[in-house]
Amino acid sequence: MKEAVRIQADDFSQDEEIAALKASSLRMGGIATFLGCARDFSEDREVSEISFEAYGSMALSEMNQLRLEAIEKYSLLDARIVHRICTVRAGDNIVFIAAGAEHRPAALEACRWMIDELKQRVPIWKKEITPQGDAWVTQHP
Amino acid sequence: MKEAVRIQADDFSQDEEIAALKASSLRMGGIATFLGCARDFSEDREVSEISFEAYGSMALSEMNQLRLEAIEKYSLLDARIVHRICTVRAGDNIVFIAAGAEHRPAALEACRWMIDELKQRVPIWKKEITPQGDAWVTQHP
Amino acid sequence: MAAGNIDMIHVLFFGPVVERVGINAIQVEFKPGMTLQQLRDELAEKYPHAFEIVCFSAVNGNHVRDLAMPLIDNSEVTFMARFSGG
Amino acid sequence: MAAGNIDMIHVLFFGPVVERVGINAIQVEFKPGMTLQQLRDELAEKYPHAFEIVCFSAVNGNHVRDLAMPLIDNSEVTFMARFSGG
Repeated sequence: MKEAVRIQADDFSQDEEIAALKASSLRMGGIATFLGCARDFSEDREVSEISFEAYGSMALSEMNQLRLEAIEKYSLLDARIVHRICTVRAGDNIVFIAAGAEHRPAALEACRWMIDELKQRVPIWKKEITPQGDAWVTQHP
Repeated sequence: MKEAVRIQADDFSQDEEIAALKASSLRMGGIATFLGCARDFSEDREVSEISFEAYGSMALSEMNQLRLEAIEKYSLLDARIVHRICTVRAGDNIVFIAAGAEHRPAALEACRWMIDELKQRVPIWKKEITPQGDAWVTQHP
Repeated sequence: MAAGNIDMIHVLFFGPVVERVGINAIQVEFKPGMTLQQLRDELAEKYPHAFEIVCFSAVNGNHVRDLAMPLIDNSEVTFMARFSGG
Repeated sequence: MAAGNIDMIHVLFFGPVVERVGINAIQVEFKPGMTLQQLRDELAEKYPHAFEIVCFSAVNGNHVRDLAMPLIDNSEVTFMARFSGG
């Protein structure tokens, strides 16, 4: 089974991730997930692709830490975090977060907390690739 | 493509549902999902299976209404609701909710709102099947 | 009311209510001016154990919270226990 | 300090900061008692345009908020722009 926290170039399967999450406990009544995708910005700006770079070792250790904190804080049965580091186009998957708990409020709250925290503390940067050139995103949207 | 709102006996695939949700717009930056599963209660009570019954026509119309209200209320790009009506065992999927929006807060809030509302207004009942007999669940857990 | 036909209200029960009523559908004679409250009272008297757990009513598949609502003939009425889906 | 060896601080840059510094890693001579703030000031003077967007610092892969932290030789130090992952 794949690791619960991963940084990878390849796409991932929600079905596989959920199956892996569920495998950890039969007491899981609620699973909340968040999937971040590349939006098509072409109406506002001509962004054709988005490219990600990470401080890999730190990003992975922050994501692992984040998962453990979420499990502790929300009494989760399990959690998973996958972030792609590669170049993506509109509609492509970027990040996947899943939280499994006995009951739904903990799963839903933990999922939200993890994606919010990931954005705050995991060293990953996004570059927008346009016909006019590339530009790093230096402010949160 | 499958309907966005369904009541069915068969299991569903998250990958398929997410692909269908994404197909509606390339401007979808965040997708939040909730998956409700049958918990193994065997430590507390000997529940071996859970069986669902619905007032089918009303349940489907309430679920469709709920989806439209969520899309309106949270400016979603799309949403999906699938509920199984059948007999399930520990770990089996019961309900799936997905909300897709341009940004994550709307997707996360809408997902939570839909599962909370579904439990309040969609006429579906759960029966616990134990070695000692069957019992309808008449109170929310 | 058509000659020879008695207009009816079609009452459906589901899940925990069926178990207490013993049957999942009954027909009740429609009386002009009849309200949902009157129908409910009539049935609650007949099936008191079932109506202990009735929380919600629907007419033709729509939630109805105001029991003063007048019924029309051939309506499909449901008295339901608290939901436990999801 | 071993004879003939100069102890170093290994400074890494990523993403938008690399673009402004022009290189993704530099070595800075370690001076005993040196703090993260002193290192930052030294580099900010050299790369003012890059340090305009620096928001976070990490030492050996851990976030450090207190810049008064003394550094030890051979540390891996990173000055990072606001994150935009997720």
